[in-house]
Amino acid sequence: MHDLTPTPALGAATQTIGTVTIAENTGVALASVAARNGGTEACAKVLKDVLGAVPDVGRTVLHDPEAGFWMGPDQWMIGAPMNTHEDIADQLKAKLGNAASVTEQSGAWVVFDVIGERMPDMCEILCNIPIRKMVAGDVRRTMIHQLGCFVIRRAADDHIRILGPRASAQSLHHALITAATSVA
Amino acid sequence: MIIDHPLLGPRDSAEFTYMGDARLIDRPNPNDTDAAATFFDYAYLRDNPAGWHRELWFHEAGDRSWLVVTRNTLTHEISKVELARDVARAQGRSK
Amino acid sequence: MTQKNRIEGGQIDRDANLKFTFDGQTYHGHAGDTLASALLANGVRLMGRSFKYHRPRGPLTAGSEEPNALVQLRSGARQEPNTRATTAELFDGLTATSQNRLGSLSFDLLAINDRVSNFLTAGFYYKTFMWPKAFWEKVYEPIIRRAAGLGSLSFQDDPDAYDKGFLHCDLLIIGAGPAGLMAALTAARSGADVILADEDFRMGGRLNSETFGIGDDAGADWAAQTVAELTAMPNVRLMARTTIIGAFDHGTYGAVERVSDHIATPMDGKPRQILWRIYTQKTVLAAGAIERPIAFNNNDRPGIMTASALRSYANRFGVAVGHRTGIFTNNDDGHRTAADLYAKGVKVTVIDPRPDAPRSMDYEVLAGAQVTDTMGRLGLTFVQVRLSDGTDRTIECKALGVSGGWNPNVHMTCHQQGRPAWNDALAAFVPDALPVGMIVAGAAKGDLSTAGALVGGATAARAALDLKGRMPKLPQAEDAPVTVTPFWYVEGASRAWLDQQNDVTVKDVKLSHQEGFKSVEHLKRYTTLGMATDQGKTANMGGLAIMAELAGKTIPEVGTTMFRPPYTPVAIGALGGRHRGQDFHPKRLTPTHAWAEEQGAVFVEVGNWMRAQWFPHAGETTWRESVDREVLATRGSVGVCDVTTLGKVDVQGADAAAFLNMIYCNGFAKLPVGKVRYGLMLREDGIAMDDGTAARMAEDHFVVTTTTANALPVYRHMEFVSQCLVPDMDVQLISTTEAWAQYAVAGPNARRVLEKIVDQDISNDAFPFMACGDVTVCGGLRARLFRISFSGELAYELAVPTAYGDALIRRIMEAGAEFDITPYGTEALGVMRMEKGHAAGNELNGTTTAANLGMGRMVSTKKDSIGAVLSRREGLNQSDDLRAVGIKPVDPADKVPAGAHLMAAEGPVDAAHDQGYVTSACYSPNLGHHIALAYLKDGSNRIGETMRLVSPLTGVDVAVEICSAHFIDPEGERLRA
Amino acid sequence: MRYSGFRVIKEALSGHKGWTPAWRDPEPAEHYDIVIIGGGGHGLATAHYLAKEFGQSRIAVIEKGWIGGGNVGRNTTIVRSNYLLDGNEPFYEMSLKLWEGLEQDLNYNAMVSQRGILNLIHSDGQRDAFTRRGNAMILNGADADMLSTADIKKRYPFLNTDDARFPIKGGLAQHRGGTVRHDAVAWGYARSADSRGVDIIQNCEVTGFRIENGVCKGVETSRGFIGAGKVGCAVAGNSSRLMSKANMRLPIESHVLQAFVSEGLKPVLPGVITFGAGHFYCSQSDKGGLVFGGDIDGYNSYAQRGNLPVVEDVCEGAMAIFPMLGRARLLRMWGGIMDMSMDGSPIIDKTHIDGLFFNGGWCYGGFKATPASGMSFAHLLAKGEPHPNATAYRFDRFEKGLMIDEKGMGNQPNLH
Repeated sequence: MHDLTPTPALGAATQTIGTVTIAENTGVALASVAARNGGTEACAKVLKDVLGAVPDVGRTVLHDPEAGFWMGPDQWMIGAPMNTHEDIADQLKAKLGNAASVTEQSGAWVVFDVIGERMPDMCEILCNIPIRKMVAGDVRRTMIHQLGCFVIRRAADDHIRILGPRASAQSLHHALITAATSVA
Repeated sequence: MIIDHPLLGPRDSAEFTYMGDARLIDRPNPNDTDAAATFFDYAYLRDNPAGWHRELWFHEAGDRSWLVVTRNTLTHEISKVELARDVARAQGRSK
Repeated sequence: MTQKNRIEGGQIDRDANLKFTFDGQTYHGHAGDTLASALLANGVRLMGRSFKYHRPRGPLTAGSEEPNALVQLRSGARQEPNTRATTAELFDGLTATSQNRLGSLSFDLLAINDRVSNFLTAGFYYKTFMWPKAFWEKVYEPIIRRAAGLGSLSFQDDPDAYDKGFLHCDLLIIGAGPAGLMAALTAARSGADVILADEDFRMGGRLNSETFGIGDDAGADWAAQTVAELTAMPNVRLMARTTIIGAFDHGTYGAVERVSDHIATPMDGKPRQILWRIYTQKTVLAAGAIERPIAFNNNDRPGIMTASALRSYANRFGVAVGHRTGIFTNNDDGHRTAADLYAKGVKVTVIDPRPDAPRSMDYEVLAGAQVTDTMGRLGLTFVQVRLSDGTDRTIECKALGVSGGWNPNVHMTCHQQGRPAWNDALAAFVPDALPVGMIVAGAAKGDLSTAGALVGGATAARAALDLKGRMPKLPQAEDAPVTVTPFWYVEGASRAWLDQQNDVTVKDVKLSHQEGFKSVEHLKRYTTLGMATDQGKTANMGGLAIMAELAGKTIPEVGTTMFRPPYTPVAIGALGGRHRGQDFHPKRLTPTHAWAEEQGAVFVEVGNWMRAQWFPHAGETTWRESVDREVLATRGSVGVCDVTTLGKVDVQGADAAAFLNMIYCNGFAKLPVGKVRYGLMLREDGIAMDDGTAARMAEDHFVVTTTTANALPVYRHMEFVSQCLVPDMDVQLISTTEAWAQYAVAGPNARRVLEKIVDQDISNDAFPFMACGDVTVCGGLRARLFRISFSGELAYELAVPTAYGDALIRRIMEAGAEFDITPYGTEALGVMRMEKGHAAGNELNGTTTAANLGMGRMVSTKKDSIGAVLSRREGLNQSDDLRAVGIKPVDPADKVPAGAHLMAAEGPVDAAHDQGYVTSACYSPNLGHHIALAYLKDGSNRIGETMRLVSPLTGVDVAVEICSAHFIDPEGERLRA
Repeated sequence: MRYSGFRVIKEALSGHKGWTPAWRDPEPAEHYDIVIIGGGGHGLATAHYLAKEFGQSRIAVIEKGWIGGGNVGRNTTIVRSNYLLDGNEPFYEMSLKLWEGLEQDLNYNAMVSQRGILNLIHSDGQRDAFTRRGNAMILNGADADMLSTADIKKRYPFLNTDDARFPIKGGLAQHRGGTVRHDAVAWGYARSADSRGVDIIQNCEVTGFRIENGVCKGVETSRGFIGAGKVGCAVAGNSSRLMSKANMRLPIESHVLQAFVSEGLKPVLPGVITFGAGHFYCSQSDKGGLVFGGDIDGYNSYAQRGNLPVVEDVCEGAMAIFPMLGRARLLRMWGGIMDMSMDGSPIIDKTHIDGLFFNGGWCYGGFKATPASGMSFAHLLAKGEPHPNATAYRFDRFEKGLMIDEKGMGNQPNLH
């Protein structure tokens, strides 16, 4: 076992502004899965085994411990708790074999949970998604402060999870705080 | 503008990067004897119509699909949006 | 000061007293006032000066179409020039100053222009100021520029914030007058998602300014009740103080919500305004109509305004502009103003050019009469009237309401190239071709009665949402027919204003026609008619009518100019949003950022990345000292550099190798697993696009690197090739730039450092130059190791998942301590790559070929690759083509700056004899002199030649020697050590 | 009629009765020696120089709408010659020199105002590239000046030099650059050409070319056939539409470029400033409006209007360097159609059809090129050979690999 300590993308303290709480979630391990030519069915079978269902276009399967969402044609992002699934890419690759290409993504993203009554107001000045029409499990790739992010509508009506580029965690967090203050 | 993505539905065109004429799918065969001429035509000459135009857009801030959008350059009306991969295959491109 | 013109009634809160100042003088008004209504209540009619002649001006309107009453609102950094007093909502502590004056508002020295106006006709400046030639910029133009313009910016940074946002709805309704409210009610009751936006702070539109009722209620009360009902509905978003600025493609509308303009300063963290992009399925445009004036002699004096404005001031704001008031109207609606004012105790005389002008009340009506002139230097005192019998009469009055009929507000219908159609009954343009999804209702459509507006609003909403079932019963409302006799200007006027702000008179239009500026666009440009801050909302029709008359055409034959967004001017701050200062673009921080900060690194912007440029040590006084030290230490022992910013693309799939063979001009099909190869990517036009490496991690898995700058375009290009050109190749691409922290460890001791970190054998035999592979570090962490070198030293790039990047750099520093490992930044990196002769962004400038780079033979002729065919064009393969070479100064003390041009040692120094240019340059601490990389014509055959390097821009002219670009270790022994 | 201050005074004192039309409104003749299609800046300038410099007569300019209604009437009025490449720089420097004497040449005040243009520098790589460019300008006989941040701060104290995401690290100035009153350029050339006998025929749309045995004999128009010894096309923005009538496909795409003007303001900006880390450039007109723009919308369009994302992008650039502009208001936005060529540079050349000549592909750069384009096109039409400063603007440069690519973007027109 190695002795290196991981650092969170930002290490931001949870903040509540008005009704909205913004928390960095450092516990998510991620890997992307892309079906190979001819591997769609085999890939779907594995995804179904892992998640219970294959995430449809624009949708997330909110499942425990693994969850997954659609990223593009024949491409999905799979997430799971970091403390049990740090090697999620290897785990998936082992199951998928040549049916899919798997790429480790844990390091590429910063994850924020945004929860609160005014979350939809905040979303409206952050990004171009129809937040009030989205239902639990909907996912959108969108731009927040010029950064390509995924916004996942979680089970609770006032909860979204945002995956943004890790290197810009600070800028993204600043944008979230600014927007929350603006609508508070 | 709104591009009605065949998978994702309506999206602001600001999410996309534009490339141009969808004839760029029709890359000539480099082994043809007149390849120098056909590649010049392919790379440089455009119909550039005032009216309906089939063109390539990349969903950069979305699902990373290349799309073929049929759009009127006089009115910006969009009549059809297809996945470029499907179009390319239908036009006989393979490997 | 008392509000001497304040009368009973109106929708102002008389309990809320607000104090404000105008030009330093303190006044009082009420909540619900605009600045204009409050000033008028206080008896102030003079509010501004016109653009060209500096004529005294007061409000012409009570709305956003105002051309005259422009002020500088607020003070200090928040000063807002050109703010319309007619829409500025009064708040306690408001300060405003008049603008475009030299001296005081009532004594403006530049009013001299009015005296010499006969010389300053339309286009006079095109005909003069040409001699002497040098005088234009030195004398004439500075004078003109100082006199021109309106208000002033503060010359301080705007302290307020602006937000941008996005809204989605089924139906957007523009305008909350009777039509808009009825449309909203109809749509909302059907359950649709509705946005109702109105530029005013009080919804209701004209209903707030009228005395007639709807059903059993006063119009304004009905509006308030309707607004209350809509407010309670969850599917309705009411947006007051929100101007829809433009109709863009496919149901996208821009809107500006003035969140904080009605208070002194925005609350902490809150925006001043929000720019909304509204996406809607359908739109009901219920923007009302704008009353147009009539042109007559001196029709621009403070106190002269549209009749409907007088009515608004009286009915909505409780202000009688003048207790003796004239109304000059060619239509029945002007009489409505007369009646309302009369009912409020104002002495009214109506001047109506129609012989059959109606008479309904006890006020005086002069039928068949016209206003021929007015008096009053700073405000109206008398009007002169020519009666139907040809005699003149002078009438004393402080206010004159003018009504030339109503123009439906077609602005937004024309934002997508649509042109309106002429309607004879209204003597006005009405909407014709509409943006897709738009329906027009109410006065904007030409239905000028209240009943027409209610029916129109309901009908439009039903049509927009395709609602079935019976039309609901609508409340009763006035349904007066429109009676208007076209009447544009009074004959014989010498100075009758059409465009009051830009000072365009009837005479100017005639002169421009005389000079051949006959098309409507020529007229506009030559006279500046309609080009002021109001874009001619009250002026253009008069100009068109006169042009039509002069050309012997009808008004529709003359046509209109384009209506362009925005509907009313928009603060540039709102369009910029939060993206200013440090937030202009997001920052990308590398995994070592925190650690580098601890080391005191100096950072530099590289695209959005912030990279350590160098790491100064105590005692170092110049950046060069630090950089030289970093270079020498690395070449002498070992250095470490964060190279995470290089683009990384994961390429997987059965056809991954074939795909890279297509993407790169050189071959990749036979690259063994565990090996890295340098690759050069061409654009299809044969020019170098990017370079980097591809590492074969497995038979079906490559890791491709790109330059930092090109990461995105290269990825996009790869997806294009994959999806559009070779759709059946089994290849999956995904960017992993940020997933891995990647560090270059370079220098003769690099291996000895990494042996302490990497768990596997990395000896030269086990892991030779250009090897790559999955490894583990520090006892088991997954990692990737590449034996590649940008510096030319024995070097490795080690990558770990980004979360471990911080820990790894610290571990590397610990492991390297015994070798005095030195962190180096982008400057040292640049020096070392130049010493080694490696190309970078300055060399790959988008016009260089593989041949220019000296890599012509890399372009394989045995396989197809992007760009290969067109790279063979003759112009890209000439005998004296540019070649990459090295440059060193003949005198080692000389500098050889980038951007300098190469000339023959003897001979002329000019463009015709240009031989090439320096792309990159630096001081080489290893060589002890400056070096540079350059492109030189036929350069590979000119090694050893002495040339002249010139940079006249920066005063450089030195002798240089052309040499190989490989200044250090040309045989590459260090790499393979 | 000669314009002068004296004449203005005389007319003012006599009721302005003596002003005559700036140009005639003639019926088209049956045949001209040279027909120029396009009554924009370039077409009118071509006619002026053909008549004045090349002794040509029997010239017509035919225009489908009203003269000056295309890009010469909807641009941001900047003139400069700060180009890098040898194919371009001598041409644009010739243009700038012609601008400098234009008003006297035309007897029309086009308000040529050489208040300078400044390209801001935000990175070392940019400085290297601008140094190379500045040197190329000087080596070609133009002026260039490298300014330090301190110089810039002194000249423009309100620029954001303290809190900038991409700090200003200097700037390349061309002090002879500046602005010109754009409409006046079209009118001045038209008036001068007209006075030299050129027929300017408005509201006359070309519907086709009459081509017999590979020779162009004239043009079919909405007002009948007009015969011509030579036909020159100068309709940038609509080049592909027009040339398709001669069955030609061009290395050009049509794109919309938006531009913006603010409300009138008291003097703020003396010269032209170009932001180097975003899409924004700005000058102030004599009337007081800030005239600004940025990048094209990026998609093929003939619609003369753009969309919000680009408007916002430009204003973000504005706020990044001029934070005081937050409280200035954007008054009007409009769009012009650009001939975006495959290398970002124009074409002035013969076509494969005898007697048919082409001028187009001006990308963003058409306005500043107006005099040189007119001079060069006139040279080509009169002598059959390219002007010495415009020899690189050939059709066949793409086939031969001799592109003039200032930005290094290749065959991707929307990136130039």
